[in-house]
Amino acid sequence: MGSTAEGVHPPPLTAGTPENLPAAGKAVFEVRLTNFSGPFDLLLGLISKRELDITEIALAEVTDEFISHIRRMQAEHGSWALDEASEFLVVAATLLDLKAARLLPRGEVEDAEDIALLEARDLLFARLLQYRAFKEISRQLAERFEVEGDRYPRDTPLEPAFTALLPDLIWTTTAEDLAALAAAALQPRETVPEGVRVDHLHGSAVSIREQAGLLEAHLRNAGSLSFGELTADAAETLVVVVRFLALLEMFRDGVVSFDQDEPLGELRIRWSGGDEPFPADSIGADYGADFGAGYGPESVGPGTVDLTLQ
Amino acid sequence: MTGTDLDEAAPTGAEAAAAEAFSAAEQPGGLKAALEAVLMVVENPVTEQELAQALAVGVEEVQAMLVNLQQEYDGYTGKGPKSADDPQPRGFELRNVGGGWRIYSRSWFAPVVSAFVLGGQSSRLSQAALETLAVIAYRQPVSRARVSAIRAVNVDSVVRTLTQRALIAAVGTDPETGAVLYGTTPHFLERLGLGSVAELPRLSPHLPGLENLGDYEDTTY
Amino acid sequence: MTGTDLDEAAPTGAEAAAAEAFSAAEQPGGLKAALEAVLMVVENPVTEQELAQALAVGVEEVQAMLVNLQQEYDGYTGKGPKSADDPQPRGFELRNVGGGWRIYSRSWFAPVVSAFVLGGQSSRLSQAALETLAVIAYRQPVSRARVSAIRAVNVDSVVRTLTQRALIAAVGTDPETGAVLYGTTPHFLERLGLGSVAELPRLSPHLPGLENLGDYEDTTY
Repeated sequence: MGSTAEGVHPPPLTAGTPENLPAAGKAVFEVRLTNFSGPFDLLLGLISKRELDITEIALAEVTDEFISHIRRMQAEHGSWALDEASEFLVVAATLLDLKAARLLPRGEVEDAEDIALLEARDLLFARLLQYRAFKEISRQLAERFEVEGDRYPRDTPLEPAFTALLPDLIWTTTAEDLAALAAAALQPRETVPEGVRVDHLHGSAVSIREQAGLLEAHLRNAGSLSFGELTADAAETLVVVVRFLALLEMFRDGVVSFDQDEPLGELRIRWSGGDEPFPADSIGADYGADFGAGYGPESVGPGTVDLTLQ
Repeated sequence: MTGTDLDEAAPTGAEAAAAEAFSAAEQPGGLKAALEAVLMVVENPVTEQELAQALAVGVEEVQAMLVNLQQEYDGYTGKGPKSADDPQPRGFELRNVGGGWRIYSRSWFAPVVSAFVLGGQSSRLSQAALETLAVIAYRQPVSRARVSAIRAVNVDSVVRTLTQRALIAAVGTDPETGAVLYGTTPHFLERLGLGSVAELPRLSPHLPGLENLGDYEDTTY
Repeated sequence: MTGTDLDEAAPTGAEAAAAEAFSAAEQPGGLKAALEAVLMVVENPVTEQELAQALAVGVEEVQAMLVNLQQEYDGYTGKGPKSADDPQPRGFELRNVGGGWRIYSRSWFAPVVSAFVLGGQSSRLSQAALETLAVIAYRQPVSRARVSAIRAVNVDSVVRTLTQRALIAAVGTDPETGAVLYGTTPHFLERLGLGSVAELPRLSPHLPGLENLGDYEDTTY
């Protein structure tokens, strides 16, 4: 996938599009899987193969197939680049949630997890539709390229008579200058970073476990602190948010208690967990270990935000 | 310098010389032919302003002549409806694409012409490259990360390919993140036969049900 | 592909298609326009034989059409002596230079054309041009695509400028890809005051200098 699909096997536009893949002949389909450039491409391919419209139902229906395909791809390609795999996994996880939600009896949307699932579904849906729009447009571009490619611009070398008229070059470059320029140009450029890319995030990732540990230490020291005091050293809003979430977790586990004398009054947090160290690791079971900042479309990047959180 | 009283005014360059002593309008064929002569040597689509400057006439005049030439090449005389007596279209056409005017061979002669053009048109773009190009075209200026997010795959190598082909170029940096922002080039428009980005096919018909996703669509297409 | 019985014979390329199923004579403008199309966009003059082959007609016919076009461009109809009703000469002319034909801008408009050409020229090389020149100097012989890959930008126009300035020249073609390979010229060495390319300062040893720049293979197109 990724650069392999783009570089070594440039899929011809017509043959490689999922819509044109033969529905029969599974072996052919599997071989061509390498032509899919990303999870959305694969998902659209699966949906169109089953002649379904893109709906919630369609997404739930193709879940198993999607997952078995990424398993197979993984087997065929050995280890993946992490950021590519993670995108597939994020999509797979959302699809699984979707499917699970459909299997369960319909009920009121009550808890945060339900809402999170709805949001994740909508987000996946929106992203998929957006991707499909660009895919369709790219097909139109390809056609235009094709048609316009039949026109050749006049691009003839300048007649010698005119070349001779060019003003004399002002030349101040030395051989050393040139060597320096060559050295700079030939310097290997930054290669594609290995692992998960987070450069599309506006802020840094903040670990809820780490923050819980910090809070624990502060509270054990001071006994009781206001939320303002607990977040006084927070360099960014995200840290404040994460510390707040960490406090909620710690409250649930009964290691802190809150005192608030009047509505909207100052919130004071007291350590009530005794001497046993708080098992901050347990938080990861519910939350991802890290929070990515930003919830705009930009943050929906390759595998950085746990969708169930949103 | 055809012997005038300007001898002591040393010409500062060829331009001055041309402007002072040469009148294109007085040559056989006149200004229109002069315009054609200039169009013969352009390497990229050339703007009406550049042409007007070279001919030392107004932009409106150049515009009128360009349209006139265009029709002439298309075999249309402008004298009433098209008739059998009209001249045949020429083997080339004058087009206003990619921000300027340039002469192209007629598309229907591509099978003959392609044999003579070195390397011909560059090879086809991969699906990945086309998709990336589409996202950049409609979302420009846009960072690689943003394109990656929309396509859900890493686009670094595709962006490199598109840059090398001069279809996109770095057009700035994001003031917040410092990320390089990409946009399409005039060459991109020329290759698609478009005058400007505004002429791209509309994206909205392809986005059913997404009209209200305000936080999702930060640009209106 | 104008509907023949060749549907199942998949064309292997534009040339094959042209030879098999394409008839230029049936297109608007006919053979003469096809001839114009080629002459208008060829980079180098083409011979009558090449033209005859591409159009699948005899050399005599091509010769006749060439003379006809030449006169047409010159504003001469061939119907008796020149009269005031004759069309005006065009701004371009068809010339037979050294056995080959190509369309050039008309000579009497040279002052306008050179004003236009010089208008866009600087007497200094741009930074982009210098960088490209440096890469070519140290990587020669090298293709444009390769230089593009190294510099991560399109270098077509810069290569053209450097060629016009006689600092680089085409020195051969890649046996595998057929791409034109560029190298520096004696004029370049003269400018730098060097006797040979070997006298260029060495790049620091840790650089992936001249030997193994495997990363920059320009294969992914």
